[in-house]
Amino acid sequence: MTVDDNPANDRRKFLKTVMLGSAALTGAAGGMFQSLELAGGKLGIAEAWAEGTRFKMAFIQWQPHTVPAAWSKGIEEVLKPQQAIDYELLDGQNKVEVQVSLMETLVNQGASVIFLQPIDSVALAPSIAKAKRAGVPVITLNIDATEPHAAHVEMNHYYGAMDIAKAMGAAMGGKGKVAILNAPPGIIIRDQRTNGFLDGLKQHHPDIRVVADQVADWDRKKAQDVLNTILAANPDLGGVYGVNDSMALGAVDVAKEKGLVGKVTIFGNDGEVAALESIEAGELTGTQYTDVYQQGRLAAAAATVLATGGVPATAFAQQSHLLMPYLIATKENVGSIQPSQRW
Amino acid sequence: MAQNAVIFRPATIALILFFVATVAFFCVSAPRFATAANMENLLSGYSFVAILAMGQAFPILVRGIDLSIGAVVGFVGMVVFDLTLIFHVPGYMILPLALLVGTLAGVVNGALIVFLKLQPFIATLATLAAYRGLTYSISGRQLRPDLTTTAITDPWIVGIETYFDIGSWLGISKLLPMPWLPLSFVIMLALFAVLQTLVMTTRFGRDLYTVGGNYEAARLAGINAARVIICAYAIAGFCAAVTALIMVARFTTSTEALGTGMELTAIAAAVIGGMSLAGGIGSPFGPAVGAFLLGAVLLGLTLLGVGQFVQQIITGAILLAAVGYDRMLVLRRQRRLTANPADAV
Amino acid sequence: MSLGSTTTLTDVSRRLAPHALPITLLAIVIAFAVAQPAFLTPDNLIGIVRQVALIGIMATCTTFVIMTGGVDLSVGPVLALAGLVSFYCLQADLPLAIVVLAGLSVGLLVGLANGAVIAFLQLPPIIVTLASLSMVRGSALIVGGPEQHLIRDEPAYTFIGAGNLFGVPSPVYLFALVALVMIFIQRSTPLGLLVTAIGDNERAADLSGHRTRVTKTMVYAISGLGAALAGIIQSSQVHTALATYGPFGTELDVIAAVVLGGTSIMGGNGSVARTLLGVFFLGVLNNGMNILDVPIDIQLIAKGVIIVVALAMAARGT
Amino acid sequence: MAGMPIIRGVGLTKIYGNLVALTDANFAVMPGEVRALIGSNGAGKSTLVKILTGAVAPTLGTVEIAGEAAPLGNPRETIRRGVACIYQHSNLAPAMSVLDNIFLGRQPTRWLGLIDRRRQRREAVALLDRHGIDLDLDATVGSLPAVKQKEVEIMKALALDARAILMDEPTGWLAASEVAKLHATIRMLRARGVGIVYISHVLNEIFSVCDTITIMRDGKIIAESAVADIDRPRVVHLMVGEKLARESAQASHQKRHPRGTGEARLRAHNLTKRGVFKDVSFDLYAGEIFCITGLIGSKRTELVRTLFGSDRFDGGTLEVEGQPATFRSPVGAIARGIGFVPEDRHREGLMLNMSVTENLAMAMLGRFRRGFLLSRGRMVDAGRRAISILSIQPPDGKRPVALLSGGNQQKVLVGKWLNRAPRILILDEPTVGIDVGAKAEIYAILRRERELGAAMLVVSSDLEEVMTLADRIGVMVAGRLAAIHDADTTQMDEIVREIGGVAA
Repeated sequence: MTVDDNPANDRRKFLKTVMLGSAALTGAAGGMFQSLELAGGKLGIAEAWAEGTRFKMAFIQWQPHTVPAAWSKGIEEVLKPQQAIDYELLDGQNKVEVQVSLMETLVNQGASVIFLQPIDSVALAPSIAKAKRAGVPVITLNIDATEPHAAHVEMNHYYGAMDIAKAMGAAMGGKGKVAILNAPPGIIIRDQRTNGFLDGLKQHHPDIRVVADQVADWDRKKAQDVLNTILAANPDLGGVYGVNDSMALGAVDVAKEKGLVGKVTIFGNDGEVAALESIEAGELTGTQYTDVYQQGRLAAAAATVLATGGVPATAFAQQSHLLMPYLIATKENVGSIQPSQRW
Repeated sequence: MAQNAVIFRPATIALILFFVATVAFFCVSAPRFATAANMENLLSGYSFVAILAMGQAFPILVRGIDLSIGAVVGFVGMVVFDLTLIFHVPGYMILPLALLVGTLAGVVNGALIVFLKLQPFIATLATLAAYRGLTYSISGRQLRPDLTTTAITDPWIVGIETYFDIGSWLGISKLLPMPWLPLSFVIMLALFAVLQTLVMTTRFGRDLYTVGGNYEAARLAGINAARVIICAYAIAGFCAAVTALIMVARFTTSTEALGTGMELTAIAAAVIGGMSLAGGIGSPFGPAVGAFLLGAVLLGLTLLGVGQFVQQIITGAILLAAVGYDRMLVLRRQRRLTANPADAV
Repeated sequence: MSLGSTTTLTDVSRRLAPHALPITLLAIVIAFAVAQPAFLTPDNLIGIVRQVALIGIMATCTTFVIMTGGVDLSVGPVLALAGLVSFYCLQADLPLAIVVLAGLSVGLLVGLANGAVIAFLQLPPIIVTLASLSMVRGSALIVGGPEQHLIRDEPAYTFIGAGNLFGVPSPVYLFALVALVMIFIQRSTPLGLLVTAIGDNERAADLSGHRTRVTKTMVYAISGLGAALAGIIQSSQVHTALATYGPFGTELDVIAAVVLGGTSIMGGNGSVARTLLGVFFLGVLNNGMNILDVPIDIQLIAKGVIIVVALAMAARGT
Repeated sequence: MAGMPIIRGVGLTKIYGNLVALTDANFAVMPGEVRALIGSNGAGKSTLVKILTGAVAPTLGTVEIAGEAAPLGNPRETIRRGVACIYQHSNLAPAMSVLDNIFLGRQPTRWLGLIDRRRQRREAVALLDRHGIDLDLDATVGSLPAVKQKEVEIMKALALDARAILMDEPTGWLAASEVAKLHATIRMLRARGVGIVYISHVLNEIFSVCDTITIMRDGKIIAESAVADIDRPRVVHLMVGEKLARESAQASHQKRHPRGTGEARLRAHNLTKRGVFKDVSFDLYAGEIFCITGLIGSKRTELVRTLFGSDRFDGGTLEVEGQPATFRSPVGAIARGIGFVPEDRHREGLMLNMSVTENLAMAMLGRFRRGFLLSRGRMVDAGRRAISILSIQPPDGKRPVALLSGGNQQKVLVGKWLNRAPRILILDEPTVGIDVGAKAEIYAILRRERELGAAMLVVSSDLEEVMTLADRIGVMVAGRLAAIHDADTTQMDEIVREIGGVAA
């Protein structure tokens, strides 16, 4: 666990996370009857189910991708057994306007809770505010919104990338050339991870030079091509940072082809199952892993609490941060990740 | 009047009927479709699409196409972003500037097509890349990461995203809840009025149809076809700029990816609205309706709980139906025509 | 005499025009080679071919479509769907041949559908293929869902895209093969001649007693096949099948390559061989700018400008 | 008629590629003069007109309007200076109303460029009344029949109240009564001092309405005269030139074979296409050349298209070699041994950017098929043979057809079918826009085919051609086959009268 590296306030956040998270979990795990007392005027889910009232919850993802898919699975795990809840996954098509429109639709449908993976922190803020006015709590995933809302469940990108930089530098012996396989601008994750990585290098390994920062469109194939080219110019490349695992795995493909496995340090981001396997196989050096299922479960648990009306959405002036513990997974510690935690 | 010849073509009437039918269908079948909130959602969520589509109508009218308008939206959006957050330029100055930038982008497209004799498809395909690149290069988000979490607050910009409670003004809302009218919709209506007038009742409008319908005739009638074409693309650019402003106001920020892929939506709306890619047929009216039709369908299907992947399939089907119907009308007319194929239209 | 001088001038530009692209390409290559010697290393040159293989296959296969005055926007999703279908066939432990055929058949079917609607109902190609763009993408997402499907230990299938023979990656061979086949079809089959004829003057081809509609349908089928093949190669190259592969913009890259090659988007004369030139033009451009670590924004702007310049030069000839 | 010419071309020369369309033409029209401009197809009339209206710029030479030099190749300026033109081909915007088309590009406007609809309508109505033409101003032009469209064209020109109006076969689409109306209009304009150039094939019209006449041949102006002191035979003679005159003379006492071998290859009985042509009946025999003539727009083209299956007919019966036939597409017709040479060789005939060899092979690719492959070798051989037989110049199979002269292009177009040795060959205006020499060659080719026993159906509006070529002559008037004559027992002026619809 690299949480200790985070500034103090983050540690506090983290503790808070664990508490609220587990509380929610116990709540979710059938202990719903307590929430009835809290419920005040509103219905508890169990009672609602008895009366045949149904709660609607939906998750607006960024675009079809492994991470949101895993979240959705985690969310469903918690929501499905509570038979009074209808849950659906909606696709933001990587377009802000689509996400906003979906938000409004959900509010209009009187959803009890909206899970949201915002493409941009600011762009979605107005519609989150709208939702709040309509009394619909919003739980954001991974990307926070500038408008305070019910809860934010995140695997921090900025500090994660910093830690990756630190680990990568260590693996490279503090010096050498690094290439970044980047995503095209336009989504905030990209900026957070890039900046985190660069700041991390500055802070921990000032001697390491970034010789190439090229766009590979989140895409494994593009990553292969781009890295091929970069290697032609920098045959002595020491490390590669793929802003997501797909691109990192693309780098791995190239390294295997050119027999550079072990010679080049390759880090990814996200920690999807393919990446973990690659790490175990000793190809990918490491990635920022978090249990995305768990992240989904946490969000869902919090959601169920909110849905029962224990806390009115409008009351969330001071929003809660559920900070996911993350792990810079490398060959050493990757074994500690249970199969059930792999997504 | 003469414009009837153009605006009330059977295709247009069919479009209106189809639109009404669709809305009616969802009002009945889709829960919460016929609510004030949903209508508000439709109006505010698709007015800017409609504006973009109306702009696209002009290049199509002169037998062209503009693939770059999505990128123009992104570029203008980023210009606004920089001017407000970095240079703190007052909004009342930004608005005209933004419109100017968009229009110029359009002019460049037109110039490439007219003077370098490039196919519109390719010319705008190239500028699509170039404008997106420009957007990246001027992106304040890359220069000043802190700004990515700073909302635009300039009243002149954000003010575009306001709503009018028409209902209570008219006192109707006591009887039934009325949707609040988004300013963007009002802008759309105003722009529609202007463009439709331009097309129907000005010399320039007539010239558009002449150039699109019979380029040689236009030339021989002494029409400056080059200027007409450039103007057409300029209008497309202008509309893209308006779209950008509305979106920025709606999101209180802009991203480098703003407007990506919207050109295809606009083209789809235009074609559904009865614009013929052969040029010289249709008017801004069609694309506007087409846009809201698309919007109504998407919202309706979402409310029906139809998966979004299925929605993509349905959208495609509607597109096919639209062109198919237009084709049918053409054939029918050709059969009616007693002229020889040489000048059948 | 003024007459004489002007004609000679136009003659010069005319004579140069057809070579505008090769000349620009050469200039770019030299520029990159000077700026970064590593550019010319055989390793990188093979790299370039490998990089353009997918776009190249799609471009050569869609050249006929554009020569007949059409366009195919649906290649991206077809690429994705073909990959997925092959993946599921692998899951079902079907023999490799079947797997590949199944993948290709996806492209064939979509292509035939596009072609039939365009040729027989005479609907505008842009819109028809735009429609199928969104329909096929929708289907792909329904079939494959959002998750990526890992293709594990399928050595034979993996070889298609990730294999390597005598130091040359297998996609390069496939690309070369497809290119040769297409050039052959164009040069020495009736179909090739017919495609040119239709593009040049469809009405005349009709009046000469050719089943132009059937031909056009076939042409779109070929384009679909190309996209499907690309999809199979990609899925094998990246060991995953994903419904969102071949994202928005793929089709535009493909078209850009063909048109850069000198095929008019209005149809008529064009050639697969020249399409290859266009493919490599874009490939070299991307590769060179990557190798020089040019930031993405400049890359896009340069791309746009250079395309315009090259085409403008070529346009002066016609 | 004294004073300076209203419009005047000096030393005009126009070269397209390597085809000289017009050589050193000097041409002038006085105010109040109606000048006929005649010459067989391809003599350069249209080119001259296009230069005068600024539609194209001459390669050499100058144009003066009312004494002052006019900008070349600039239609806007030319119109502004009061020169209007009625072109042969439609120059209307199909999706727009008649009203807008009449004022195409110059609608009267108020502030902000808003069109002054009231004024526009007023003027249009006045115009229509003045010329007694009845048009629905709000109809969409695209939905009008061609005749009406032509009227719109005329109104469009008249609306300019120009000082000079050039009319390129203005009566092409019009029925006799409408022709008379137009002539009245012309006389009225002349009285107002407007200078008019009148292009027509129909000598009647020329002698009835024109004051002076300019005769062109092979891109040159070869004679000018007052209509009063010239007679028809002379005109015809000048028009067609010595060579062809001699030929037609020979032709006139050459042996003709009406109904050829007597074997009917094609029988049309009451063919009808609603609104196009009606009750057309004729037989076509092996070894004869049957010419169908008539005004442009008398639906000859539409008729032969249906015979070839590229259009459908919806009434009557068609028999090919005794078997009933209803062709859905040219494919079927060709399979039954029919060949078709369309009128517009550029839009419908040739693949201009493809080589001569390829074009010659187009109609019978099947013959060069080897399994899936195309045997270029055999194609080239066949091409070489055809090129020498047809004496195509230059004899270069690789040359793009676009670079050939009109005559040689036409030879390619015809040759494409001859290679198949078709049982029935339909030719629509086989010599339109080609020079006299080439015409003679084409005639020779057709005659040879006739001797070989092909049945030929030739559509032509060039009477000289008809008289030269035909064994039998059919006259079409407004979609009906008005009369069929044996060529050797018919006189030209008889045909002329029937064409004009004057015949009873």
